[in-house]
Order: sequence, then C-alpha cells, then structure tokens
Amino acid sequence: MTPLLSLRHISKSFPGVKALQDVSLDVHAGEVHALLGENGAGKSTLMKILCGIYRQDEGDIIIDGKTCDFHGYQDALNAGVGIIFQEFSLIPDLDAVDNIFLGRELRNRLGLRDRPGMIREAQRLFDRLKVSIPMDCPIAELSVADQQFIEIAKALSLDARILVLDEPTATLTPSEADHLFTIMRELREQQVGMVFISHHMEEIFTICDRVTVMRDGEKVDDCDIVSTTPDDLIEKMVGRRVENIFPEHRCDADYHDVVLDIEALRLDTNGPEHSLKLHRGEILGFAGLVGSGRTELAMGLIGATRPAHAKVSMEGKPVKLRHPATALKLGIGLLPESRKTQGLILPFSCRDNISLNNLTQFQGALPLIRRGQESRTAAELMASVRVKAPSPETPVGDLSGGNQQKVVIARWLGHQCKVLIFDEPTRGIDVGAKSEIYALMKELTAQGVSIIMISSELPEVLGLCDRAAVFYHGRIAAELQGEDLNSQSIMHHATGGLSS
Amino acid sequence: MSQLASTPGTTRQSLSLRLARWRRTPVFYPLIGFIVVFIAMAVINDNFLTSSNMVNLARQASIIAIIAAGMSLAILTGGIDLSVGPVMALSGTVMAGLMVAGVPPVLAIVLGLLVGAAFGAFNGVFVAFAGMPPIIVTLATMGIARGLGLIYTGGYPISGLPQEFAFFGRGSLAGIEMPILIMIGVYAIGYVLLSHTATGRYLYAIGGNEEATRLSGIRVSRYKLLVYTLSGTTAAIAGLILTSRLMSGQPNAGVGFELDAIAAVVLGGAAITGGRGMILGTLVGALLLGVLNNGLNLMGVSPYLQNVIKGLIILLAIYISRKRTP
Amino acid sequence: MSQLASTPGTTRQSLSLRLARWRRTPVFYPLIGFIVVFIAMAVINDNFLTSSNMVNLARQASIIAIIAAGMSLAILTGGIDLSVGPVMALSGTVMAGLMVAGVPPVLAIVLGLLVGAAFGAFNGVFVAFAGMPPIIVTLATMGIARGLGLIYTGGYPISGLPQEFAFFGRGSLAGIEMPILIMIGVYAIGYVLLSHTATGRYLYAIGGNEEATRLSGIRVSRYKLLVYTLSGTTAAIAGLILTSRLMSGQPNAGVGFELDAIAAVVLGGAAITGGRGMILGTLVGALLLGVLNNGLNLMGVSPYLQNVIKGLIILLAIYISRKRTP
Amino acid sequence: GTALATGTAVADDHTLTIGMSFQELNNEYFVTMQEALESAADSLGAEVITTDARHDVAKQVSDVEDMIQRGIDILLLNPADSVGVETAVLAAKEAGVTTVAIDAQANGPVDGFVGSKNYDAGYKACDYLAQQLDGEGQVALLDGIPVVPILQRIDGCTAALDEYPGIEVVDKQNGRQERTHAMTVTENIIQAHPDLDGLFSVNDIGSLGALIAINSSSKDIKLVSVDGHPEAVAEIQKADSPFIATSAQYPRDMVRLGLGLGLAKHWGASTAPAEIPIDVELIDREKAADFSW
Ligand SMILES: Nc1ncnc2c1ncn2[C@@H]1O[C@H](COP(=O)(O)OP(=O)(O)OP(=O)(O)O)[C@@H](O)[C@H]1O
Ligand SMILES: Nc1ncnc2c1ncn2[C@@H]1O[C@H](COP(=O)(O)OP(=O)(O)OP(=O)(O)O)[C@@H](O)[C@H]1O
Ligand SMILES: [Mg+2]
Ligand SMILES: [Mg+2]
Repeated sequence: MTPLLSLRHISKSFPGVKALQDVSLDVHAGEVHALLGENGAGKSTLMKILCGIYRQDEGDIIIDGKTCDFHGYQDALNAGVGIIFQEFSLIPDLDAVDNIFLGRELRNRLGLRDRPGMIREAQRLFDRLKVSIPMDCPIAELSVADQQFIEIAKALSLDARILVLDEPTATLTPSEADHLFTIMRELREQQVGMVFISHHMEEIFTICDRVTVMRDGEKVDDCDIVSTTPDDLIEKMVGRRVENIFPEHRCDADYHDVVLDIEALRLDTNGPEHSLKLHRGEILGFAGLVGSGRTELAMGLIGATRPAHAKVSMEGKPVKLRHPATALKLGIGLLPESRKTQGLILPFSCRDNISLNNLTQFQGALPLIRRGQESRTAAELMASVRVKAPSPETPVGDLSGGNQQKVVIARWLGHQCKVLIFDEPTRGIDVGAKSEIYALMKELTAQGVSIIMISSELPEVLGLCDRAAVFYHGRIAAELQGEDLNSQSIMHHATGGLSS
Repeated sequence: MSQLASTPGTTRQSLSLRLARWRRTPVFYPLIGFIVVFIAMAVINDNFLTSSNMVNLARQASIIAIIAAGMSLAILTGGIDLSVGPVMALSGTVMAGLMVAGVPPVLAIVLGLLVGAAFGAFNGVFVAFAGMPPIIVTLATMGIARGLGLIYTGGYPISGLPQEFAFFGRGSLAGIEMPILIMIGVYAIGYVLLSHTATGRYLYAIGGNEEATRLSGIRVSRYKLLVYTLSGTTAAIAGLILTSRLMSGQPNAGVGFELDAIAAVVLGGAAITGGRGMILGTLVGALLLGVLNNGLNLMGVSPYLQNVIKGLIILLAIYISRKRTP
Repeated sequence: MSQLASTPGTTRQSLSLRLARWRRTPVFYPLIGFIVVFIAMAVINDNFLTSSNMVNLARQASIIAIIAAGMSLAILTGGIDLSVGPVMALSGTVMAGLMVAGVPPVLAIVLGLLVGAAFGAFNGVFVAFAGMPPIIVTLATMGIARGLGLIYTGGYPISGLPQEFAFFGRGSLAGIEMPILIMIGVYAIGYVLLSHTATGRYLYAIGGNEEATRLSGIRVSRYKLLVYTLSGTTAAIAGLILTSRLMSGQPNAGVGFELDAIAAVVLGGAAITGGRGMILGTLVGALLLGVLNNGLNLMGVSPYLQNVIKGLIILLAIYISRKRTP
Repeated sequence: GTALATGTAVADDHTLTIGMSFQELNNEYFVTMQEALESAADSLGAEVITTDARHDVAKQVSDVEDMIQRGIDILLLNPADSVGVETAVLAAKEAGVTTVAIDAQANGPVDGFVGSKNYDAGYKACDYLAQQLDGEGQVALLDGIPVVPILQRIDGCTAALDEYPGIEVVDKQNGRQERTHAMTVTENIIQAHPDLDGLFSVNDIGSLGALIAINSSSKDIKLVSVDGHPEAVAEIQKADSPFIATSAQYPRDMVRLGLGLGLAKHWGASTAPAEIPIDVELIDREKAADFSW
C-alpha cells in the first residue's frame, strides 16, 4: 500500500544551523503518526516544509504517489494538507467566526460575506468539539484554551486529508485533550492521515499508531507504537537513559522562615482576597486549570498589573510592589508564561537577553558597561542551564522554543533573587530539558531561594512541589501539603469539587 | 470552563448587552466626543447652527474626509500613507492640465484619477513586494509626487478650466452639494468593502497579525497593493474636488493634509498599529476636525491660538478613548 | 551541532569573520550608500570637493543631524517624534525673546534649552504614562508647539540679538565651526549613551519588546519619558544653532524638519519599528541628505526635480538596505 | 449690505465688520498691514476679523467661507493664489460682501484691487544693482513662491539686467521667501559660482537669509531685493553692508487704500477706481535712514 504522504530525504539549513538532515517519514491514510524529539530537533521545521511555509533544500514531498512542489501554504492547502500551528496563527482582533473562515469565507449571492451561514458552520464545528465559545467577541479576550480550540476548529474546517497537529495539547487540560483525541479518532475512521507532535509521552501512547523519533535534525528511528515503551523512546530522543525526570524528592523548605507573606491581595475591587505564605527554600506550586487565575495573581503580586489592594511583606517587612522594578530590587523575579511576547527581546542576542536586567553589575566607576565581563558572565550562565546555541551572540530568535526558555531562566539566575516565580516554565519543553530545569530549581532551593511554580501539569506539581495552592475560578480553593498533595485532591479542588 | 459558558443572548438582557457592545465598538468614544464638541460650538456661537453653516462645514470637511477614507485602509493594515497630499495635488494638476490642453473633462478626470491610483500602486509595490516600511516608502514618494506635480506645471497653478468642470466642486445634485455627495459615496463604498466583503476582513486580519494572515493562505501582498492603490485613488478624488472648487490645478496644494487625515482616522477610534477601527469612525473624526476648524474660526479665535486649542482637543480626545483599553 | 562552534575569533579566519560581522551592523549599507553618492557628486561637480564646500555641507547638515539624533532615540524605542520642528522654533524664539528682553545670553540659552526639554517631557508624559501612541501625541503637540511659538512672538521674527550670541552659529573653536562642533558633541554623547550604558541597552530593549522589558524589572515609562525629553532637547539645541545663525528667532522655522529627520534615521539603517539601529548610522543618513541637497543644488538641478531625485535615492537606499533581512 | 457707518459711530444696530484673509501672518510685512487695518477700523468703530491661510489657498477659501458665515460686510483679500481664490470671491459676491484684493490680484468679480507695481519693484532693484556693478559681472536670482507678484518682480529684474550686456545671470534658485531656506540655497549658489558679483532676492526675508550666507563667505557680493522690511532697512544703513538697496512697498498705505476703496464701494460709489497701483521706491543707503513702514 502506498503511503498517503511520504517525505523523502528532506534537508534544510538556516544560516548557521542545519535544522534537518536527510529526514524521511511515511504517513498512511487512517494513521496517527507521532513525531517525537527534543526542542530544536526540527519537528516544526519539517512540518512547515510539508505545509509549504519553508522550502526544503533537498528532498521530496510525495502525496498519493505524486511529487509536490509547494510555493506557499495555499498550495499545500490545495493538496489537502492542513496544520494546527505550534504558535497561534489567529488574528487577535477578529472574532472566532472570522478567524475560522479567514481566507475561505462563505459568500452570499451578492458576493458579500455570508455571516449567518458562517456562524452556523462554526457552531457545527464547536458542537463537534463539545465546546461553547462566544462567536462575536475578539478572540484576544478569550482564554488560551478557547483560542486553541478555535485553531483546531479552523484546521478541521479545512477537511484536510493530511492534518498536522503541532503540540495542540500544550495549552489544554487533560479532559479537553480527551475531546481532541475523540475527534482525532473520528478522523482516523475517515481515513485522514495525521502527524501529531507532543512532548507528553502518555498522549502519544493514547492516540498514536506509529512514531518517528528525531534528534538534532536527523531521524533516529521509527516504529509501531505497540512495539516500544516510553523509556525506550526517551532514550532514543535524548541519546541517553533518563532514569527519573524529577530530581530526588528532598524538602529544602524551612517552615519557620516566611520569606513572602501575602496577607491580603485583591486584584479587582470586587474580586476575592488572596492570602498565602511562601517559606525559605520552598517550592510552592500553583495548580489549576488553564485560565484559573494563577498568572493574574502572579502578575498582580509583582506589580506588573495594579492590584486593587495589597498587603504584602517580605522577610517580615511590609513592602509595596508597584512595578516589576520594585519587585526586582527586593529580589522577586518572574519568568513569564509566554516567552515570545513577555520573556524575550527577540532582536537581541542571547547575551543581551541574559544581561538585560543585570547590566548595573557590569558598571565600573563610570556608568559604562564592561563588555568583556558581561559576555563572560552570560556565557557562564548559558553553560549552567545548557543553552544550545552557536555562541552568546546568536540572535535569540534563532533558537528553538526550549532553548529560548532556558535563556529567560538564565536571565534570572544572574540575580541574587530570593523569590522566583516560574509561570509554566516547561510548557512545550522536551523531557531532557525539563529534567534539567527541575534539577536547576532544586539547586536554587538548596541555596535558599524560594520558588513559586505555576503549572498545569499534575505530574510536575506532584513531582517537584513541597506544597501546592490549587486555583479554581480566580480563587485559591485549597492549599495542599504532604499526604494531601496527590492527583485526586488536586483535580477535585481544581474543578470546583465536581470530579470527586 | 469554556464548556459551561454563554448561549448568545436572545433574552431580555439583550438591551443592556447591546449597549455594552455598542460601547465597545471603536466609534463609540469618537461619536461622544463629536457630539460634545458640536454642542459646545453651537452654544458658544450663534452663527454655528445655521443650515448654511452646516453645509459649509460638511463641504470644508469633505476633502480631508475623502483622503482619510483611503488613509483608514492603510492604517487598518498597520501601514500609513504620507504621500496623500502631493498625490492629491498631482492628480488635480494633471486633470487641469489635460483639460486646458483640450481633453474633454470626463476623460481628463478619469486620467487624473488613474494617475492617483497608479501612484498609489507605485507605493503599494514597494510596501507589498519589497517589504519596505510604509512610513518610509510614502515619505520618499511624498517628495516624488510633489516634484512631479511642480515639474508638470512648471510651478504655476493651471487655470482656464472649462466652466462645466466647476460642477464637481461647486454644483449640487438632488439638493446636495457635490463635494458632500462624493464624500458620502466614498464612505458608503468603504463601509460595504470593510464590513461586508471578504477583502475587508483580510485588511483587518493583516493589521491584526500579518504573519498569521499569510499562514491562512491569504495573499497579503496583493491586498496591500490594493490598499495603497485605493489610498492613491481617494487622494485623486479629493484632488478632483479641490481642483474643481478652485477651478485651477494647484501644484502646491495639500501640504500637511497627511497629518490631518491621520488625525481624522485616529480621532475616529482606529488603532494606529492596525487591525482595529471603523470607516464610519473616520468620517466622525474628519467631521470633528471640520467642526473645530469652522467653530474656532467663527468664534474669531486667533489663528495662532487655534493651533494650540486644536492640538489640546486632539490630545484629550485620544486620551479619553485610550483609557478604555486597559 | 551547535556546541562545537566558535570560541570567538582569535584565529586567522577572524578577518573575514570581522568583515561579515561588520556587514551585518546597521550602518554598513548606509555607509556604502553615502560613499557612492559622495563620489558621484564629486565626479559630476567640480565645486563639490573643495574644502570650503565640505565645511559648508557639514554646517548645512548639522541642524537636521542634531534633530535626528534625538529622533533616533524615539524611533529606537519604537516611537516617533513629529513635534521636533515646532519645538526647535519655539525654543529658538524663546532664547531670542529673552535676550532681547535683556536676559544674559547664557541664561537665555539655558532657559531656551529647558523649554525644549520641558516640551519633550510633555510629549513623554502622554506617551509613557498615558500609553498613547507617540505618532498621535506628537502630531497633536506639533500644532501646540507651533501655536505657542507664534503666540509668543506675535508672528514676528525676533531680531536685535546681542552680537556675542552669533558665536554658536557663526563662530568657530579650534578651527572647527561651532554648528559642526556641536553636532559632533551631540553624536559623541549619543554614541556613548546608546552603546556603552545600561540606559542605552534598555532603549533598544524597549523597542525590541516593551512588555518583556517591563516584566524583567525595567521602568519602561521612565526611559520613554527620558527619550522624549532628550528629543525635545536636541530640537532645542538645533534651535540654538539656527537662531544664532540667523541672528533672529523664527517662529515659523522647521516646517517639514520632522520628515527630514525621520529620513535621516531610516537612511542610517534603523528599523522604523524600533529595536535596531545605530546613532552613527543616523549621522551618516543626515550627511547623505546633506550631500544630496548640496550636490543637487551645486549642479543647478531645478528644485522641482530635486524633490524627485531625492525621493528616488531614498527609496533606492532603503530598498537596498532592506534586502539583507530575509 | 445697506448699513451705513459714519466716521465715528455705528449706524443702525449693525456693527460694520471687516474681514481680512492673509496669505500668511508670519511675515512682518503682513503683520504691519494687520496693524494698520486694526487702527483704521478702530477709528471707524468697526470690527475686524483676520485669518491666516499659511500659503494654502484651499484653507483660504475655507477661511473666507467662515467669515461670510460671521456676516462680514467688507472682505480684504490677500490671495495665496490669484486663480484658486476665485471660489471665495464668488461666495463673497453671492453673500453681498464687498471684496477688495490686496497686494495681489484675485480672479473673479472683485470690487477692486490695491497692489504695488511689482514689475517696477524688480526693475528698479536690479537696475540699481547693475549700475553698482558698473554693468559687469555675474548675477544670481533668488526666486520665491510662484504667484503673480513674485513672477512680476522676476520679470522686472530680468528686463533691467537685460539692458546691461556685461551682466550675466548665472543661476536661479528658489529660496521660498524664507530665511533658513534662502540662506542654505545662497550658500550653495556661492559654492557653485565662486565669482558671483550680485544677487537679487524677490523679497526681504529671503535676502536676510542670503545676507548671512554672503557675510560668512566673506565675498564681495552685492544684494538687492524688494519690500522695505525694517530689518532690511537697518541692514542697508550699515556701511560696507553687501545689502545695498530694496524696492520699498507701503503695506500700511496699501491696506488703508484698500479699506477706503472697499468702504466706497460698500457705500455704493460707482465711480471709484477698479484698481489702485501703488508706486514703489528704491531705498538705498542714503534714503534708508528716513524710511520705515
Ligand atoms: N527561522 C529560523 N531561522 C533560523 N533558525 C531556525 C529557524 N527556525 C528554526 N530554526 C532552528 O532550526 C532548528 C529546529 O527548530 P524547530 O522549531 O523545528 O524545532 P522543534 O523540534 O519544533 O522544537 P520545539 O519542540 O522546541 O518546538 C532549531 O535549532 C532552531 O533554532
Ligand atoms: N485579555 C483577556 N481578556 C479577558 N479575559 C481574560 C484575558 N486574559 C485572561 N482572561 C481571563 O482571566 C482569567 C485568568 O487568566 P490567567 O491567565 O490568570 O489564568 P491562568 O490560571 O494563569 O491560566 P494559564 O494556564 O492560561 O496561564 C481567565 O478566566 C481568563 O479567561
Ligand atoms: Mg516546534
Ligand atoms: Mg497563566
């Protein structure tokens, strides 16, 4: 049986990087094919080539036995290829309907847009996905999960024969992900061939039929999913055995030493009042579903947004956190959840990104920056978090997602911070890098740093945190510790007591 | 949580809901601002609210309003067109020159409009296909268009136009003066284009996220080319009215009009960064500028002080309408 | 693969590597462009390469160059300052007015510079703290500054300045004319600020990603306020030179200077969207404009045609330097 | 308009309203006119409205329309462009406003025109320049905004210079009648023509800019122009100044005569002249001491 899609000996270089080298991949009709690899392994690049967004330097794309020559996404669409992008491809100011049908509007007899028709069609898609999303507000005002569903609905509406899903579950809760898998199974029945990219091993074993593993731009292996195990795949991916991605559990917390005491914090005048204590050397998890208000609290805490009322003390002294700069001065740092829009200065090199808020360290008697010292420090920090980059001068935009994340982490390591808030630090990050980041966090707590980790991944919260605050609808529904910190109780509180 | 939410409102809350939605459209604050200034002017000034002055006001606002309609498109896509003033002058002088050379008025007008469209397309090619920033492209072509107009006329205004040509600037149809009628026509077309066609959606999409729009399979460059062509065309239409009103082709006309047009668009609630705005807002913005000019003139405010007052009111208006976005 | 690369060049490849890096700096193409145009002018025109004309050229370019230095900062942070021309005029007339009223020249100059800085800060407050788009704020304040200058002088130029004041526009120090010396000083300070201080790095960062800069603990608003204050100050310095050269305060000076300054910045290789550019590039850009103006004048090219040629050369220059980014 | 104003007070309950639309108000020449108008109107007990078109004839048309809304009786129109302003003249006519063009003629049914003999102004200045150069040498012209009066000055100047075969016109550039620009352009003219002997500027503001360039070149270039601007007159008085003469106009008289003509027509005088040309006088170093607007 000829495969539906066959990528043959694809190679691709970017200036200074060989992103893909002689990669081949077959996808059959009615197959879900997992694409697995570390950050920067070249997965997204391969898929963008398939969709005509990049052009391969060498190799062929063969669909139904015919070699295709794509000069843009439109050509790929016409050949029946659709993609759910890793980075959203939605227009923030347009509403759901306009986004879904962008470029393929339904028209009425006058040739004008047939909005009622499109709303009907969109409603059908949402019903199929079992979601209800408002149709006429700009999607910028929707939650990230809703936006992800719109992205999925958009791809579904293409009626593609080959559907690429590039990390679609990174922003979904487990139950939302399950809806998506149901849809994928339906599509499988309809003989659609799918490529599924995810860093979640259990998802791959839930939904996929075959798997291709990539490493450093090359294909390492492909096999049927039934003939392999997660550990096996991880070894192929990382090139070594990863025994346990979480560091040995050891509590560095000193529960007699409260570093940050949030006595009362209200974000909106009418909103709920939060109170919370963070101890020295502790890792406090913020658990909850996407959109449950964890980021909002963190941003309010460091003064990135103006809270309506705040009574906070740091090491026993009352403090006013009006701006991230005050927070920085007091030794509180935030690693934001969206590295591209909130974390990185994309035109900057790795070095400039890392030293951004440390520059005063490199000043001498005159307020001039000592470049040499700056570069050395940046290089050391990059080495300590193992950023994969040709040099500290490499533009940060050229790195893969995981490495970009490490650059932002390195920025905060340059400070003697007492409190670090990590907002979804491992979103879209491969297993190897994840375990490195976890180890790093443990190292920090051993030095007496306190950490708040916002995470939507239960295993992460369970594996790393000493204590967890569970959020539901903008409130802290529970604080769990010790025995109580288990997946049942977290899910119980995170869903407002519905799932007990 | 998303599963639980909203089934769009058909219930009794719909009125307050509709009001809330209306408040969130980009024209809400501009319209309020316009009404406030309008009433203020009417109260201060006896001569303001006469029907002849209303016609006068609309006629005066029409040229900037028409230019601003094209400017809206450019700004909506995240661009800008600084060349509108000189393009207006160039098209106008070409029309005048052709007529004086004996070309029949209708043909001369068509050719003049084509010159504007072609110049706009020239801008568009650089913006869309060479990927150069619109502000720079049109800054450069601004000088080019002005130079061409001056070379074409030798620097002197072209006069001696056929009497029937006065119709477009001084005539009226169905009791409405032509400049006002043309302005209404331009805005009607703009409204349908932006709100009821796929093309209009694409323009919003390009301004909102150009890369994502491209990834949706839309040929962004073509639409950008269209936008600048249309902006050149509206500038030429303004040139038609101006030339007909003045009954002479003025190569030096339109200095600073780009700034007035930008002000109209932004006063109309559009985001200067693109992706957000309504064409009717621009009309409101242009009329607001018109009311200010006319009202301050009627009040006999010194021309020097007028600059200051206009600037402060624009600042205030934008400040208020900004507040809403958190 | 990437781990294996580079321990920054101390080896023999370092020359070609340094060349490659040099090619990637924002000033590379502007400099090439400048040299090409310069040589062309020298070949075409006998009177161009005389030492007196070189001084002449630098002196003529100095005013736009100084304004463009401030504009660079605004553009670097992703903003723009359209009010520079009127602010220059306002500061200049204030200096002149104070001197005529008997204030000692040095004090009058300081006060005039303060007026420029204060007006810049006024822009900055709206941009930084009210979060309004700079293009709109400075569009509005442009009218305000112009109006204030005209009101202050009543429309008359202010003449009768003390003779020693002529030093700043007509005098020279160590054999270099003051306008040129002041220009060099402004650029030296600008260079150190942008390339060797933390503040400079923050300005680039703000242009690159404002939100990320803010979240990493930098007081973005303060630096924006600083930027517009400095832009107002450089405009005032330009006003000092102009007033001293003309020995009179001209309320109407500087019309269209904002466009020349923007052109200089962009010709100098800065990205109009912010985050990328070098102050020395701006100097090259301003001198390129100066060479064009001066050279075309010397060639006796008609002023109308000069507009066109200048526009085309700007287009071409930007087009070439654009190509590089893929 | 039937209301009659007496010399001292207001007839009926209607105040006589005079509107004057200037092409610009950033030039002392026009500001002087404005002052003269205001003091004349004061003595009549009339109200004055002035507007500034900033050289934009479209704005001027709007300005006039707004004045008509305010019910002016007499319009003194200083056109930014003679042809383009016709719409405004027509509108004024329709509203029954008496219109007098000042300084430059306006197309359309104006009731009168008062202006300098601009051809003579150019002629006299350049004739004097040629004499001072002993009929020999290179001369450059500093042009201005292309409107009729400026055009006439250039014509007059060229005609005068043509009478001297030894004089060569080597360059003509546009100084836009504005100090900064005129200065820069003159600097470049001097670079391009190192042997330049004389310069004619179409107005005094431009020549004040040119003067800076001439002084700093330390070349012997003689400068003449048109207007009689106080700064120019002061400059001419200086010994050894390159600025040797200007053809003076009389802005105060121009507006006084214009207003007088307007009032006469407004009151119904049918024999009032349609045009009042005003002589210009060449002000050289000797006459400068006693001259002012
Ligand atoms: N536009 C680009 N310019 C330069 N280099 C690029 C570009 N896009 C990707 N790369 C490089 O190509 C390599 C592969 O990147 P790619 O995005 O395909 O990784 P990925 O496997 O999808 O990683 P992740 O799991 O983080 O999404 C990386 O080294 C990346 O730095
Ligand atoms: N721009 C916006 N407009 C309207 N509502 C928003 C906006 N951004 C967030 N929200 C809402 O605010 C609430 C809290 O969002 P927040 O981002 O703090 O959640 P979170 O728990 O951090 O989730 P995530 O996992 O997405 O980071 C959610 O209900 C979300 O839908
Ligand atoms: Mg990827
Ligand atoms: Mg969050």
